[in-house]
Amino acid sequence: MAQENLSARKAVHFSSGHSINLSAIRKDFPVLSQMINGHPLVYLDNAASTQKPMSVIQKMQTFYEHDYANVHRGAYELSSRATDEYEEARRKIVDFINAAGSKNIIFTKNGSEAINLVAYSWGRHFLNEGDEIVLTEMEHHSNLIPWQLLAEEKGLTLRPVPIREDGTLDMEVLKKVIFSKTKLVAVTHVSNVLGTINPVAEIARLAHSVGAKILVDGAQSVPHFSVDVQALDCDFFTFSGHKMLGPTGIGVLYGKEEILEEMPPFLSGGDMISEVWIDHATWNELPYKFEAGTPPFVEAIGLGAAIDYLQTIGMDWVWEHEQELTQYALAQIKTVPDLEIFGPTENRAGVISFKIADIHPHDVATFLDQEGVEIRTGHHCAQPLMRRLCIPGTARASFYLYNTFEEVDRLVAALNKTREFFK
Amino acid sequence: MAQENLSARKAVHFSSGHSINLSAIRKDFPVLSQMINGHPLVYLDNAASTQKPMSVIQKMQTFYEHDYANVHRGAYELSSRATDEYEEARRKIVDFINAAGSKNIIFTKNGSEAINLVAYSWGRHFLNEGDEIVLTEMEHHSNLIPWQLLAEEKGLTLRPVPIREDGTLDMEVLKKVIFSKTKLVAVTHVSNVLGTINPVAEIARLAHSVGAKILVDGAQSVPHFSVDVQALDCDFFTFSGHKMLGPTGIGVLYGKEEILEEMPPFLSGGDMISEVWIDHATWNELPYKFEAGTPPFVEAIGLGAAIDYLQTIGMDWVWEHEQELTQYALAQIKTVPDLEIFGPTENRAGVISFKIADIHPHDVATFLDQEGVEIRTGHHCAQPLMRRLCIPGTARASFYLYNTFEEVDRLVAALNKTREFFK
Amino acid sequence: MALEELYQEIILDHYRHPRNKGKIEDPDIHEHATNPLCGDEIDISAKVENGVIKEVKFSGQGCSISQSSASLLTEALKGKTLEEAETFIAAFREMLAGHELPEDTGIDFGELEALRGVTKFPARLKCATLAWNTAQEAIKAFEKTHSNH
Amino acid sequence: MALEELYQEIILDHYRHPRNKGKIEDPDIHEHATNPLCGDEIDISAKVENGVIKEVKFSGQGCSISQSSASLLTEALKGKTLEEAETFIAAFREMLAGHELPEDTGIDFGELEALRGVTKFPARLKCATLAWNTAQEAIKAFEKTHSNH
Ligand SMILES: Cc1ncc(COP(=O)(O)O)c(C=O)c1O
Ligand SMILES: Cc1ncc(COP(=O)(O)O)c(C=O)c1O
Repeated sequence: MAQENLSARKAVHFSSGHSINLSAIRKDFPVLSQMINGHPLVYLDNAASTQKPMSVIQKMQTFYEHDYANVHRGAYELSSRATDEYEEARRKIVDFINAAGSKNIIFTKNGSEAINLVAYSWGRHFLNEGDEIVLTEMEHHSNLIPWQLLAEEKGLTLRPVPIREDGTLDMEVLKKVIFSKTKLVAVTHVSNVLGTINPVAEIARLAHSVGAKILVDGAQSVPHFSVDVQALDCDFFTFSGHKMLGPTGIGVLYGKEEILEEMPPFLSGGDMISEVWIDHATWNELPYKFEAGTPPFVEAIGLGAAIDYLQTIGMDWVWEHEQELTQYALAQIKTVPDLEIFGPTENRAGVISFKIADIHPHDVATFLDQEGVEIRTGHHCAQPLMRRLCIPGTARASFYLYNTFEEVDRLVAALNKTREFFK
Repeated sequence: MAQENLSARKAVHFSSGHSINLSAIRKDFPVLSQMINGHPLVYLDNAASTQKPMSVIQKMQTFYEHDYANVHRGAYELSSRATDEYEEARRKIVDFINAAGSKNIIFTKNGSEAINLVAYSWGRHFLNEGDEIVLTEMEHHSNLIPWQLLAEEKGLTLRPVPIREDGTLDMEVLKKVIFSKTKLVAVTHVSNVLGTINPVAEIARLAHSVGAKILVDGAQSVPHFSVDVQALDCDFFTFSGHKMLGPTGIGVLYGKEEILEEMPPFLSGGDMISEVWIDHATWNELPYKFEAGTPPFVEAIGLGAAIDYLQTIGMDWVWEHEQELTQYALAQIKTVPDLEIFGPTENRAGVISFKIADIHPHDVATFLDQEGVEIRTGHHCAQPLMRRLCIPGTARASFYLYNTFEEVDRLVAALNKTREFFK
Repeated sequence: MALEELYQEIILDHYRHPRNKGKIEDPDIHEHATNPLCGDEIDISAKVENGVIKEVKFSGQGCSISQSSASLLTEALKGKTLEEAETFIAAFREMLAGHELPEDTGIDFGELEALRGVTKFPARLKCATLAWNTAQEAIKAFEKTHSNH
Repeated sequence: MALEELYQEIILDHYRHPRNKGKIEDPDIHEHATNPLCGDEIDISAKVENGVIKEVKFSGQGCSISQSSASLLTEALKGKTLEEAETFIAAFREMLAGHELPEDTGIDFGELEALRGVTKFPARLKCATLAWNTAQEAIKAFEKTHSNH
């Protein structure tokens, strides 16, 4: 299918700078070379979680085999090694998102905890009855429920901004609902359902113009294109390690230093203290104030290796490659009879949600699975968005740097087969 | 040194049931076979974190290489495998501590988060001004600061129970301070400084007799001897994976079902919901209600492999071996001039805190490190206990199943050398 | 191909033409449930007379497996006593769990045999059992209120 | 043996016989700091006249490295202008970080050279720098208040 077309694309590809070889990349990911139900695996659930390159798996293994000890509290060799590697990982994050320094980077267990930390610590401390939080109809539950709970506790008002027909955010409404009572704008950088890329730099300006803070949920952006948190001028920025080639068990909260300084602790216990008496305590400096107990430091080190990998490939290449795949996929998928794609056609990330006729997404997934094509179905933790679209869920294919044009073809062929069966 | 003595012990050892071979065990732990500063590593910081056997490291590696996908939300092959393995790991925990079922087991990122979960969810919901929390002078900061913060927020009173001269809990005082206003008793099962084993079953009875709940911090017990949470009748029980051969990034909260049922969510977001509208939501069933976002599921699977390993060795053997090491170590360490040991001499775990003359613990650690002997120094996240003992910190050696009598000898020799240098 | 085992004609037929779809007005038994992970919804309502299920309906939305399973359920439970219904539900769940039933139960699954294919698709088990779990909850709740009287 | 490089005679001497130990009453400069991870504590106080450090004392508790480093600090800073002191502290921290100083700084570390051994013991770096960080904070705070006048 479209073979010339394909080679043309690949030429463009290789002319775009370095000579990156997709099949070499795929060899770095052991999981990809397996058969599922008799077919080579086509992994298209990258928005839920990505696969891990050998270098990440091996980094953690080597660390456990040679350098393992608890961090921060030891005056001996192994513990120094562990502490150094943990802090080195933090510096890699600093560079990757262009934070000002290590004080801005707090390690959490996942993207959700990072948002909860802000809701509990900053939200409970600085928000009061009548204050308003602006968010969007396309938020992942992780950037919605923490604010619902906070709103209930504090008597705040949530202002959801609707999406337009084309799946983009309604900026006219957004401009209207942000006003003097707005204290926070919580918005996803990229929708995990529609692929929509929100103009967060502009939204940050709008938020700051009324003195509000902005939290950007970067779970679906940081893995795919280069992000500069200072250029975006966001106050908080959160993401997950497991969606960017890193291990599970690790997430990141970036925050501006002056804001983090003023926030009370969230989780408390070992390591986040300075001095402790039986009835009170004082806090450690940033970022440790927010890291209670033994942190997921091997996971942080694994995430550091993931960032090394991404930087070797180059985030520009990653983004370009995904863009080409996405444009190709959008064009090809559309040829399946009775298939409807949700979300914008341009200026969008490699997350494609769709439905075919009245075949339930769950049935689609089972069919595709039989062909070795692994996609996600359901509400994608975005039930309010499903209500808005008047559907119970979607089928969703999402790409990452190791996906190929041939895999898109396999997806399309499987979709056609599904359509045939249920006709 | 004491060579006959040693072989005598080993005979006892091997006659005690199965023929477990310590050097075979040591081969399972790659990290142990390295040189530190020119000497074979003697790892004696097990109370801070333990090393990992090959089977745990490899389980996670294999999973990443063959079966990785996000859990719970997928209708395809890889995701089913991941979900099955994650839930299988939960069942291993159920068996290991004899919980009633999977609903009682909530995965967190470490032991500290497990305690914080109870403080935030149960504590903020069920405690009111004037209520009292009984805890002890020997608590780890992780079982102290969360209650301090809660007390401050809610106007509660904390009642610290002192220790006696011999390092055991003053049960007379404990009995007096538990009364009708007591709503929670938060107590460590085993002290991470003194090795003291607290009579938690008895404390649970005392707590329940006035209608209070009991939270047992099992970070230092579950790794070392077999624990039955139902026999202890504790309402909450917490521990860390990394202190029991498991990876970092995983901890466990056990709770009684009827209590967990009534508790509101703590962290919120994806996966912990049932139905979500833009302004409110309903919650998923136990245990998922408390697991927001992508859980550290590979870490949970790794912890499952750690439990398999421990069960193959047998917790009775682990405990017996550590007891023998500890008795031997207590006797030998005492021979070092001007050395003082803190904590009880009997009925105690393999955590030995000490000081030598007026040599600062930090200097002791540096000396030992030069000899390849890795111990921990400082306040061990127990500053109130340090104040009680009128010391800035201690040097602490702590054992696990792979430690040997020869290693104790190496420790003692290094201590003698240190003493000489600073004389 | 294994897919045909899952999507047997009976299942597709019940999916396309659900039996007993709707809600009973003023029901004796009623329960609503969702599968939070895939968004399936099921509502079961029934009329009970002298301990016998006289009428049973379902409504909801979801995949072919969850909806056909609910449709088949309504046909299977109608006319059974509450006790028979509970035994039947338990047996059906055993079948889906891949367990052999003891010979002497004498239970005939009839068209429901078509759902046996689900055992090969563990990811779809929850779809097939949602209606049955819901019905069981509903019956339990009914019995609880009635034993309290 | 590397240990002798760390625990040089000068260091052990300052540990056993600390110089300028105590607190200055009514100090111009004062700062208290702890290393939360090992429990070391340092209190630095000083008298300043016309921009010159006339007297400086320390108190606290901790290991031989942190206490001797503080003792050596008091001797090094006494008599320096605030500006000289800050340059000196920065240079000292550079030395401990293992960096070569440019030739032309003309800084003579004197007895403080004994602390150079710490560069081989990264785990002890924080012990050696605690007093110096504290002194720097103290001077900064002093300058801030005085530039505001
Ligand atoms: C008694 C005790 N409680 C709690 C903790 C905290 O566990 P974690 O570091 O896994 O949060 C520890 C370990 O540091 C401990 O020893
Ligand atoms: C947009 C968005 N936000 C937040 C999350 C939550 O991240 P995690 O599952 O790591 O908590 C996800 C992923 O599920 C996501 O796609």
